[in-house]
Amino acid sequence: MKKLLYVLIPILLLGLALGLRSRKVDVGGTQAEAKKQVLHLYAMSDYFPDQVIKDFEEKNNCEVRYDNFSSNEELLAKLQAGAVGYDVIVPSDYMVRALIKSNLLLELDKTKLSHLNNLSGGFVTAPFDSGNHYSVPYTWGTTGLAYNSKHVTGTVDSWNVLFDPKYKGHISLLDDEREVLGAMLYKLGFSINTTSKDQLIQAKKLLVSLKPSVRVFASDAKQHLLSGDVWIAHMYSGDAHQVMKTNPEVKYITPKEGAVVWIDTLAIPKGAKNVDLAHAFINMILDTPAAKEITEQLLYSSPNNSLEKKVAEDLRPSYLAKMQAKVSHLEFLEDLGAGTEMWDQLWTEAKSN
Amino acid sequence: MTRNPQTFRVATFASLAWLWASFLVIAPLFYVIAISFLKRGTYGGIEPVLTLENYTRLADPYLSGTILMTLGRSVWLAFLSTVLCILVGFPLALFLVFKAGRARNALFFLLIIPFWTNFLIRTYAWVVILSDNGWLNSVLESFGLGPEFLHWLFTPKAVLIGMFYNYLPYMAMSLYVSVEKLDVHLLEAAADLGAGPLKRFFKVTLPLSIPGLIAGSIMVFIPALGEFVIPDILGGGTSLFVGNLLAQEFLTVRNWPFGAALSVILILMIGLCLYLFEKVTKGKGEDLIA
Amino acid sequence: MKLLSRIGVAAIYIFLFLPMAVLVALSFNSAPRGSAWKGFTFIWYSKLFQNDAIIEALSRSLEIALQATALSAVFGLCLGVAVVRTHGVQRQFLGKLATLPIVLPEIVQGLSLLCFFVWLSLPLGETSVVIAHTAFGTAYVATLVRARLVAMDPLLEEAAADLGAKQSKIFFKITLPQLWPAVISGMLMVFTLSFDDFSVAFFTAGVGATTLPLKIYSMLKFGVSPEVNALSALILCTSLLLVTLAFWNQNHTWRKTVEES
Amino acid sequence: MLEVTGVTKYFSGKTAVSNIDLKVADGEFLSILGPSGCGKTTLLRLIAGLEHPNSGKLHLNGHDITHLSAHKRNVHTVFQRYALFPHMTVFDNIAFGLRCKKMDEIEIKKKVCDGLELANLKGQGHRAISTLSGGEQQRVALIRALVNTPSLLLLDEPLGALDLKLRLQLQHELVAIQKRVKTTFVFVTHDQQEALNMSDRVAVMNNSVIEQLGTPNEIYEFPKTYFVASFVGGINRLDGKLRVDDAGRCICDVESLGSFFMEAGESRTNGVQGGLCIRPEKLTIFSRRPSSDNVLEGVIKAQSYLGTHTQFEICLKNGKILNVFQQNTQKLAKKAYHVADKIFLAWQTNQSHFFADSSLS
Repeated sequence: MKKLLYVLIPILLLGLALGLRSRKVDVGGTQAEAKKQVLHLYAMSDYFPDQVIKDFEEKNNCEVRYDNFSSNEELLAKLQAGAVGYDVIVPSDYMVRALIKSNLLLELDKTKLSHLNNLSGGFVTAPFDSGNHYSVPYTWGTTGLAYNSKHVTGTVDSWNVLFDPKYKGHISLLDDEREVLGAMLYKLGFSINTTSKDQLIQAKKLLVSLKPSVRVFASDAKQHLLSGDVWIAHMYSGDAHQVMKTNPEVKYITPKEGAVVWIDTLAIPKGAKNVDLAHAFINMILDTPAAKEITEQLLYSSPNNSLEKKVAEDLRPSYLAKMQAKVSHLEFLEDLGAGTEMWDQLWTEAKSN
Repeated sequence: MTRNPQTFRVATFASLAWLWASFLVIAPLFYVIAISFLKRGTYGGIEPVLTLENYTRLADPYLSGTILMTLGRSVWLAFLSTVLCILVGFPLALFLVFKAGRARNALFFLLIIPFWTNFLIRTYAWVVILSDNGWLNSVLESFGLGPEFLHWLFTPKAVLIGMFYNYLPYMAMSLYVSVEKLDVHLLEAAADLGAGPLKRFFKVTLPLSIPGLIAGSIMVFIPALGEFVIPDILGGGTSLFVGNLLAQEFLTVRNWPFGAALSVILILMIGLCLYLFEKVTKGKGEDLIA
Repeated sequence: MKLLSRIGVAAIYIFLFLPMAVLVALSFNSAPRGSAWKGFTFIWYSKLFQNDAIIEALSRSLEIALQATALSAVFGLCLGVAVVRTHGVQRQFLGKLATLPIVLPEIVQGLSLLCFFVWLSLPLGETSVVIAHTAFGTAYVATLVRARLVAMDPLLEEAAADLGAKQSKIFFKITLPQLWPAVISGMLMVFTLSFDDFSVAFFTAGVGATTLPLKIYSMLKFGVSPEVNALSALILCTSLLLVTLAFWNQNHTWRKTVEES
Repeated sequence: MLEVTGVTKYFSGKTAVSNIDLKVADGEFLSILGPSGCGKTTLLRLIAGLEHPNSGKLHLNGHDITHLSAHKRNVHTVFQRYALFPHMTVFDNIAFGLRCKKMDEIEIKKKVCDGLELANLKGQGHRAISTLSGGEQQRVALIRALVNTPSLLLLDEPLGALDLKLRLQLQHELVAIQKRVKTTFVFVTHDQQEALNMSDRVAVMNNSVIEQLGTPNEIYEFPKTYFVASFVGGINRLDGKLRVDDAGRCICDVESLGSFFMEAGESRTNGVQGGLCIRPEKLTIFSRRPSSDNVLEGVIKAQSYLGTHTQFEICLKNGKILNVFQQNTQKLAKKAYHVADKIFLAWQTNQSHFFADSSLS
């Protein structure tokens, strides 16, 4: 019996391996016709609706492999570390700048992007990559506060609510140095793109003083907001909208002192194996049907002009201008260049305190 | 070569062994030590400039507070987890060996089963249990323990529970193996000579289980020192441990040289622990190994 | 006293199995989020089989685990033999090195290998994960092979040599069959470790190398879908089945030997 | 004084010790002799308190100790494989029991040193257990138990693991020590030589009961059962039937060999089936038929010359083989008898025993 086991196990494993091999698709797509091409996609988790990916796979007879990162910095780290072979990546605005400076992005071939003109004007001229040489806006949104109105009463319109002792232990902050220190800078009345050491140290101190109230640093606090562990969450607008759909008691605001507005983009990193397919993917997303599906599923605002009349008002590209008129300081994060190191250091200190 | 085929054959094995050792063990570790003396680039990466900055940063009075606190917190957590595992694992091992009778094998197998489910999923299950509206609180509330919320999830308590849960089987198994080897006659002899149950435990069972205790402690303490997933999932990132700090330095902040310096310190701490553990076993083990 | 100790032990086992019970229960809970019971359903199981991302990650994990297992078997066998059969300083060094990957925390291994791969400009991807898993897998196989080889009767090899067998023949006909069980159990161990590994893969994974643990981790971070519960319930059942089978098998043969004697 | 009354112990349905009665006097050296599995070790463990009887009572010096646990009895044991604590030195091992009694450390030192001297191990208290030879370990185990001045010392085959020469030497030492300390010894063994050599009295156990209790001479010369006769020393057995003649003498009729007189045994019923038993050294070989009551005719099948005596195998008419030992009292350069010689065997009536079959099992 035992002997049998020793023989059976290797055979089983071998069989399993062979079975998987037959499933496996060749990466380069050069060998046989039967082997499908593969598009390697690198983005935050759940950032592309299944249907959109399935449609793309069918249309182009290819396979999409979707790997996840949990912050822009992780994306940068992995690309720098030599994760070569991704075809499409989804960095945020300030990271696009950093990636361009680090010479990690491939210039887009606009002749292959026939739907590029769908982009709303404001997004074409965005300062981090004016003229869309390297990146194409995918979604946009703000970073604000989502709160459960069952537990959080009174007017919530400011970062001050985080410092209310009533909500101690029920606050979540994003696990992102730019966003969290940015929020502290807003509260202090400084710019979120400051490189002033003095201002940053004040922001860090404020964060350290807030930490006892903070329950969790999470890139995605949806589940915690829904489970009731968290009442006030520092959150991206799209995530907040998703939560609101499940639990109408949750509300989302952009604090009056100011909030971050961001654009997530599609880009092709250097070393991409399937540049053509990557362009096709980006082009499809720029097309109206896919854009509509994405916007309706993810509830993130779209930069796509063709959706102007087709989706809810706050998801339209034109809503950005309206927001900017309403909230005094709606700022984009900018690449800080050499200032990054100080931010990094203070963030490390604040978190390990 | 034909003169001594034995050495020739061993040389073939040894060369493959060295290939593995040099490329996958020695070189990476030395490389980490090397970059801990270099400077970071603006966008991460490494600049080939020799510096002690990464180590002096640890002694920097302004920063050292937080970094050393993190190190201390990690050691304390690993220590607590180890002690907790011993306190529960030892009686369990004793029960399995001396009291379980026929159920002994079955119970031992049950200890291993948790290892067969994914580690992350096991840890995630605790998120469900420890959440504010989770199972634990509903049980506590049904016992009338306070209507006010007890926080478990994302607190150090949760991290400790997760660590204890995850590492208990290692400790229990290691102690089981050691206790099982214990000659029952020695316990009988001690009883015969007038030693009561407590005295028997402390004078005979405990000293003779020290090898298992040490092995178990190594299996718990060292991984617990470097653990970063459990604090990440159950701790919510509000109190950082060395593991989280390392992950952050390497994958978010991208200050590899500083991260490397931290890991060198971690390795040194582990080396120290192993040395101490070895010393303890040597002292006790001299007359154990004939 | 006896009752008290039994209750204590029962409590420990409940503690150990509670999370698993929770997962299985949740996998049948129709509520998509949270722990409140909203009714019985099988839907997560059918959704699991339609979830390409999870299935893809599962097959990636199996693939990586198999490759790492095969490589570890070869290197581990060599390392185990080398540690026992070499002499002097070499033996001491190899012996220490062979235990290093077992004692070092996974995170240190992960990041040191990451740095090293970057230095070699080895692209991060499936290969890098396989290599990283081979790094620790080899050590585990070697430990078992080493123990087995030390316990082996040296007279066997001498007897074979005495009967005129060549060195290569001795190894393949005498030594290797003796070591085979150790290699197999080592391989099983490496397979399990690799399949379950998160920390090392977290650092060394790259393009197209999202293993199941990595996938589960990002799901944990971005909201767990109950399909993961279904998956873990399935993994649990499979392992329970395997362990029970092994247990029954062992008990059975044990009883047989007792009866025969 | 130890008194065991009606003690019974069974393990999961199997009886290990059945209704044992035993009295051990102060200062006595009592051996419990029996084959493995006869229950002798269980009896010892019951006395030590390592097991507790299912029924029956144990009294030590008049106190009921039946339910007292091991560490509360003033009874100590020398274990089969000594069970010396490997993590302690010789000194610490010996001092263990005294320390359990919380004795003054100075006194402990004195007692341990005395003990070491008694065991010829003077000044070796610092040694580690693993460095001791088998004989030394045995002596340390003995002293470890003795320093506690037990009312009763139990020894569980303490010499079993040693080689023959050492065993003989230690047998003497053990007896010498016992005579000096005057402690009651209960000694368990399966070796009859050991038991006969050392003991004041021997209890022969078989199948969880004591078959006979007596001095070594009594056990050997007057065995009460066939088991005792055959277990202690060699025995020849001829199957036959008991007959009591008119004069009241007991006669055993052995088919095809004849009738033989014997001592009046316990059973005096006519027609009882049984065995006539004679020890090999009690038979005398004659080349011509002697004028004796009990004579057997046979042929030498094999002989081995062993210096002190010669061992013969004699084949009887019915094919039965008897063992015979003849003391080599005369100084002969060559063998007195040869294989295939026809000889006669004779013995004195009181040297034979008759055991009825009913008492065999």
